[in-house]
Amino acid sequence: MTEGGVTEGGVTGGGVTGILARAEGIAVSFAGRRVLQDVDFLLRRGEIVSLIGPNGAGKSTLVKVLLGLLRPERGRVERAPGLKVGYVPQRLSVDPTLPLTVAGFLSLPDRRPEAQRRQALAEVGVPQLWGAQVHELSGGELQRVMLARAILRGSDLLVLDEPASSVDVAGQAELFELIARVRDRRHCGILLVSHDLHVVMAGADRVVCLNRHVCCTGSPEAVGLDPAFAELFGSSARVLGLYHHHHDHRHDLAGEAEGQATGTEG
Amino acid sequence: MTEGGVTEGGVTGGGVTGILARAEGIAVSFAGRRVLQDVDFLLRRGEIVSLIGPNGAGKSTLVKVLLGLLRPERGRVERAPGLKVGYVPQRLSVDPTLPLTVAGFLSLPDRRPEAQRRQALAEVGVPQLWGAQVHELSGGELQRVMLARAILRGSDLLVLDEPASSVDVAGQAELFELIARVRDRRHCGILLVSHDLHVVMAGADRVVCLNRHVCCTGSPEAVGLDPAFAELFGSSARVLGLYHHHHDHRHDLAGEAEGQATGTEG
Amino acid sequence: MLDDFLVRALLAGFGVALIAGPLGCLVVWRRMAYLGDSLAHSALLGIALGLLLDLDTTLAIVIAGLAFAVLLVGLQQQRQLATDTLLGLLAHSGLAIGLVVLSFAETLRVDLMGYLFGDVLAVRAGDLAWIWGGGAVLLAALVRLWRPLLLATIQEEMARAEGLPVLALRFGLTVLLALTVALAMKVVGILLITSLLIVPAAAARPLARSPEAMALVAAGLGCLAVAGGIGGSWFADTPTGPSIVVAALLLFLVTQAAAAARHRLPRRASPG
Amino acid sequence: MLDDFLVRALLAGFGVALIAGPLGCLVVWRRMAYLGDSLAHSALLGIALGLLLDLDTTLAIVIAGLAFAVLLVGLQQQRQLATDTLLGLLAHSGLAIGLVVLSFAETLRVDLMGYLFGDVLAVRAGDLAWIWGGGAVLLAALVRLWRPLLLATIQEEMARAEGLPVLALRFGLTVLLALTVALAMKVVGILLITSLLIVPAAAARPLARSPEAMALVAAGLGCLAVAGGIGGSWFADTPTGPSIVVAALLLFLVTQAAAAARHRLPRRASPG
Amino acid sequence: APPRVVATIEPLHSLVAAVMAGVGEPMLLVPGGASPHVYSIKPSEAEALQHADLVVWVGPALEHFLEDSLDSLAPKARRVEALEVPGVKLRKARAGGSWEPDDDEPAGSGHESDVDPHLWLDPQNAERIVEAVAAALTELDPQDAAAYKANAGKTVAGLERLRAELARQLAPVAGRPFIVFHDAYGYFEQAFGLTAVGSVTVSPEQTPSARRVAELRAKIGRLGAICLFREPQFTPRLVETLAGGTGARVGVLDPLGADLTPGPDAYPALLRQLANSLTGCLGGTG
Ligand SMILES: Nc1ncnc2c1ncn2[C@@H]1O[C@H](COP(=O)(O)OP(=O)(O)OP(=O)(O)O)[C@@H](O)[C@H]1O
Ligand SMILES: Nc1ncnc2c1ncn2[C@@H]1O[C@H](COP(=O)(O)OP(=O)(O)OP(=O)(O)O)[C@@H](O)[C@H]1O
Ligand SMILES: [Mg+2]
Ligand SMILES: [Mg+2]
Ligand SMILES: [Zn+2]
Repeated sequence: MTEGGVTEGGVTGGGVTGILARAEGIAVSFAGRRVLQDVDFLLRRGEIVSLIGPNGAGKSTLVKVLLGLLRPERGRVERAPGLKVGYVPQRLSVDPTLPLTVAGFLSLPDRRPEAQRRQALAEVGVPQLWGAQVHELSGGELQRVMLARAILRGSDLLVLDEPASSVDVAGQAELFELIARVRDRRHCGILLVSHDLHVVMAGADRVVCLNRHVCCTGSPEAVGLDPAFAELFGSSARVLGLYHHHHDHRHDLAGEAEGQATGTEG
Repeated sequence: MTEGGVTEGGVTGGGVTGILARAEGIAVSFAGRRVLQDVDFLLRRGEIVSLIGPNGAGKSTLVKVLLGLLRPERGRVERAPGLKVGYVPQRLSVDPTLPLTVAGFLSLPDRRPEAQRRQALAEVGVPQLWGAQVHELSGGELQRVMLARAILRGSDLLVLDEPASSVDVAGQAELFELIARVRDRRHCGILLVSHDLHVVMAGADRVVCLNRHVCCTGSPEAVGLDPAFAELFGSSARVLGLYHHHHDHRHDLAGEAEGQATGTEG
Repeated sequence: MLDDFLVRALLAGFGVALIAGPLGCLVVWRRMAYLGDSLAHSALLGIALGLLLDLDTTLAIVIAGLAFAVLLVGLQQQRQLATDTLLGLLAHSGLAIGLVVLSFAETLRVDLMGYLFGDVLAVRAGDLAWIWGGGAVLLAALVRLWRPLLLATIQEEMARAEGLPVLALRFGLTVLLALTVALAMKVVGILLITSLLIVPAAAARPLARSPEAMALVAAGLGCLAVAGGIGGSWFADTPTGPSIVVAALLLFLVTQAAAAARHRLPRRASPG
Repeated sequence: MLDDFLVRALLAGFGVALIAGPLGCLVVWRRMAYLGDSLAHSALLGIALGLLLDLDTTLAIVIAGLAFAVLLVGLQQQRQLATDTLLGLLAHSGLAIGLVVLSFAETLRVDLMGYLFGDVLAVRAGDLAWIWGGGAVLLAALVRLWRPLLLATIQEEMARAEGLPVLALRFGLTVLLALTVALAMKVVGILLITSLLIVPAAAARPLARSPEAMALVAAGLGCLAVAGGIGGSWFADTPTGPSIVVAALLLFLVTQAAAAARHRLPRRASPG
Repeated sequence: APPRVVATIEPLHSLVAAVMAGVGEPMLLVPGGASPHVYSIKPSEAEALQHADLVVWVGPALEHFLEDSLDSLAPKARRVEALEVPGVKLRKARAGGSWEPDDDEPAGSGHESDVDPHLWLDPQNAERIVEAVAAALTELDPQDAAAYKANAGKTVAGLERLRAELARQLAPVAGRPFIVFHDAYGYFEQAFGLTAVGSVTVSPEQTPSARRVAELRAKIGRLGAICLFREPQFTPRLVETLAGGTGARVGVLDPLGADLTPGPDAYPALLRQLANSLTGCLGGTG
């Protein structure tokens, strides 16, 4: 049994098409139950990758492995040397014992000019929260602020685990536009995890479909037509398969949801 | 300034069309900022009410006022006497210091027969989680389990704050079908909070559109055509306005999302 | 050869361990590890005031414990300070006020430290009746409150919305703890009772997959620590109370090591 | 008329309060209120071992503090026990092991209580240099670690993913605290230093809207408590250390009452 | 077999050992270095108590930890409680701080915890204790009655001589003021006419107020040269604060005799040690 290894610097980053993070042959078990099995994953500078899959598929687990938060049972993880990561975890809660304004939060752990911080807040649609206490934010407000901070950091790699799950419908469209803009401007890599097929697939360059192992991967169009994808998401996916991405940033989606989907295998 | 009052028993519940909870003239401020202003709200036995509104609109705050978790600055709240409430809060986190299986969690605070608990888990699509530790669940799994517990309690009033925000797309359709089934079977009242217009409006009998005050209220169709609704949700709402609810439980939704929505007023 | 006082010490220790196990689990889950110390210090204040006012010591301790419970539950109503901070604050303030009060009646000699170290070897037959009788009553009360307390521990807002009297539950738990500490501290000393609350519960955590299992395992490990500590103290001729605590610590280390070995793969990567 | 020793006590108290304010905020945010007591107890163990091995007391205290920091950070790696539980466990075990060790060396004279109650009136001029010099160094270190520590406090997973050396930060903070307690406990006593960590920070919470503000307010309130306590001890003829703690408690009550009055509407409804 | 006797602290143990010389040896419960204020017994000690025929202790005001233990561990043993021995002169504890000579008053009724428990430092009290111990031993062990009577007589005579000797030694410093760390020497002062003018604290757990420290310093200044006595168990820092810059000298007093070898000679050695410390410092040759 090979012990899982995490390396920094095994990947030649920096270049325009450089690989930011790579995972190979990842396996993770919890209490004897396999959650990830033989998963390969690659993220390049300048691309937006969507990680989708049903609840419990192992998406958050794979993200943690990629970020070095969890040591895999098997497999290798490599990250570009000096990689600067911005991360928004799936579950957030901020403790009321610590008084902290949104403005102050955006300056952690490094101080940022006020103008930049104000602009980041405006970009995520909540400029009025500048002086609000972080622990008093509503669910959607907190998610937007977390996103603003992640973008503000000027990361090479942005990892967003369900970044818009509490964001309202108008905000979601804006956010995904913003994410695409950030990628274009900073040429960073973005890993997006979501259960929400249409928003996640909307702006992605590549979709990775996970359910313990990688079921299918490729462009949104290709994945949408993959039979593995249809099997994973049931009938709701069939319609999504017809999805096309218009580059005028209008997202027309038709979603049909119907019962009886396969939750997790086994 | 009238002090906010919370009464139990001011409403004659019990009857088939009985009012379960009523709020009148609610006002709430945080640190001098008005978050709710002159809000009336009513929930009857047997109806599903959707509470929608942009982030920071005060939805969760109104829910807390209705449940007696927060005392309003002004206004009255009345709840039917002996009202049994099931509540799934928006933000959940379970502490790993307490070992607890899903099965055990479903028996809190009252013991439930195993068959009932297993059935509830199956209904929310996660029968395999029976023996899992609650603090180890994935985001979507936890939401499903919370929902199973709320339904299992046999409540008169189910209050679900963003119950499906982390649930996968196939699961969401199932869950909203399940909610409708529960209402039909138990004839309880259900209050559903969500940012996600199409799923929430799908099964609702009545929609309340909140943005500090109640912007509009009525059947999903009526609200969809209301100009206040369009203003609140921007262009994305215009398409949703065309929404129709088919009672064969297939949810055909066309959603168009585009930038530039009004986040919160002033 | 078991001397009489050893049997009494064992029985007293078992009685305390059995009630401290389940209560200690709640203490650990609710981040109230400081509670024993705070209660003890407020009890010292009670003793000091009791001496000044010529009250019975046990009565003074119980009154101080109840006052403490009211204060703690009241302070917990604000959300900006965590429970451990409030408990630390109460502990230090209680001790400081006690010392200031005593300075007004200097010639009263109050042996503060006598209560700290107590003496499990000096248990009398009558004490045993108190510990087991009182312990049974407290345990019965705890069993009644158990499930509601669990829910309130996991998700307090949800429990409140669903109609559980969360405030009353919190008060009830604090009173149960105060009475347990008051009951035990005169007999076995503060150090021993507060240790038996925390250490066996902590040792039980990796072995348990349900709250009830953790409570039972904690009670069992507590009894094991009592037996081991008294035995060790007999053979090595070390002070008995501290020896029990050291035995409990050893059990904790064993269960932690076992858990670490079991979960070695996969584990969290050590952060950069 | 200010006697010389009063000036020294004031200056020592100010020095301790200034470093304890910001550090205390981190203690309160990170649920480490028990830390002072645990460190103090491990220091007692260190003193006992130091006496047995003929080590310098200060050195023994510092070594014990570092060992404690390693142990705590190591135990925190598992997620199933909260920090306050671990600290309580270490505190009780430290004291118990210390007592067992001392029982093997009966003729050693250790004035455990002297360290507990200390005496701020007995501060020497040389102590002042230590407190202010050492305090300045510790404060400078804290300023450097401040922002990363804050982020790690708010969202540890996020901080780790973003490349902060969370483990090293936690270790660094614990070492800073250990050194502060070691520095202060010989001079002003354990009760006073641990109180000055918790109480002013708790009192500052309702007044602050940013971490830095809370740190500054806590330092200021700490100084106020020192001045008030020493003044009170002068006028009411009460023991000085405890009087300072009581003064800090009064400040806490004042800020809590002010906050409660300000936020009276709306407040959380009292649960059913 | 000789009766099994347990004595709690070293001075009492010494007196009992003197009475039992040639018959048996008493056991010492609290070793010299440990403070009787803070003690927790070990199984060996519990066993000794359980098998004891006679327990000699000062009383709950000093060995608080024993109050419960005696009832449970040695319920049938005879006890000699020094505070209750007939003929023993008791004093009230003095509030710490600055004393005037008329503060000394005999302890009468009132709260038992008001009594100053360090009564063994008066040799005449020690004589009464010796007699009470001898009487108790005689009842327990009539066969050795003669030995006990002879030993007690010899010890009392020795104590008388010791008192005279110390009175002579201490007479020259009788009027010289000094300050002690905690109020433990009232009996010794009374027996030999010494003039302690204050103590830093009543009991070691209670630290003094700022005002008291200032008053004591003022008093030191007013009275001129003076001696301050610290105790070996306790950190000397406060004593230094008091002495600093006043020209006062610092000596050491030990009310328990921690350094002494337990045995019949420990008690006289303890008193001589105290007297030497006092004359050494007060006489200006220390
Ligand atoms: N620490 C843990 N211990 C045991 N099981 C775990 C742990 N963390 C996750 N799991 C289990 O591993 C599986 C994968 O979890 P993960 O969080 O990766 O799912 P996910 O794909 O992110 O799901 P979701 O869409 O619900 O967020 C789940 O079944 C979960 O219960
Ligand atoms: N305890 C509090 N103190 C101060 N402000 C608060 C507090 N709780 C909520 N707020 C503010 O009140 C407003 C309404 O919050 P609420 O949580 O009700 O919004 P919401 O409609 O549920 O939004 P979301 O869709 O993001 O969950 C927000 O702007 C929030 O920042
Ligand atoms: Mg996830
Ligand atoms: Mg909300
Ligand atoms: Zn004494």
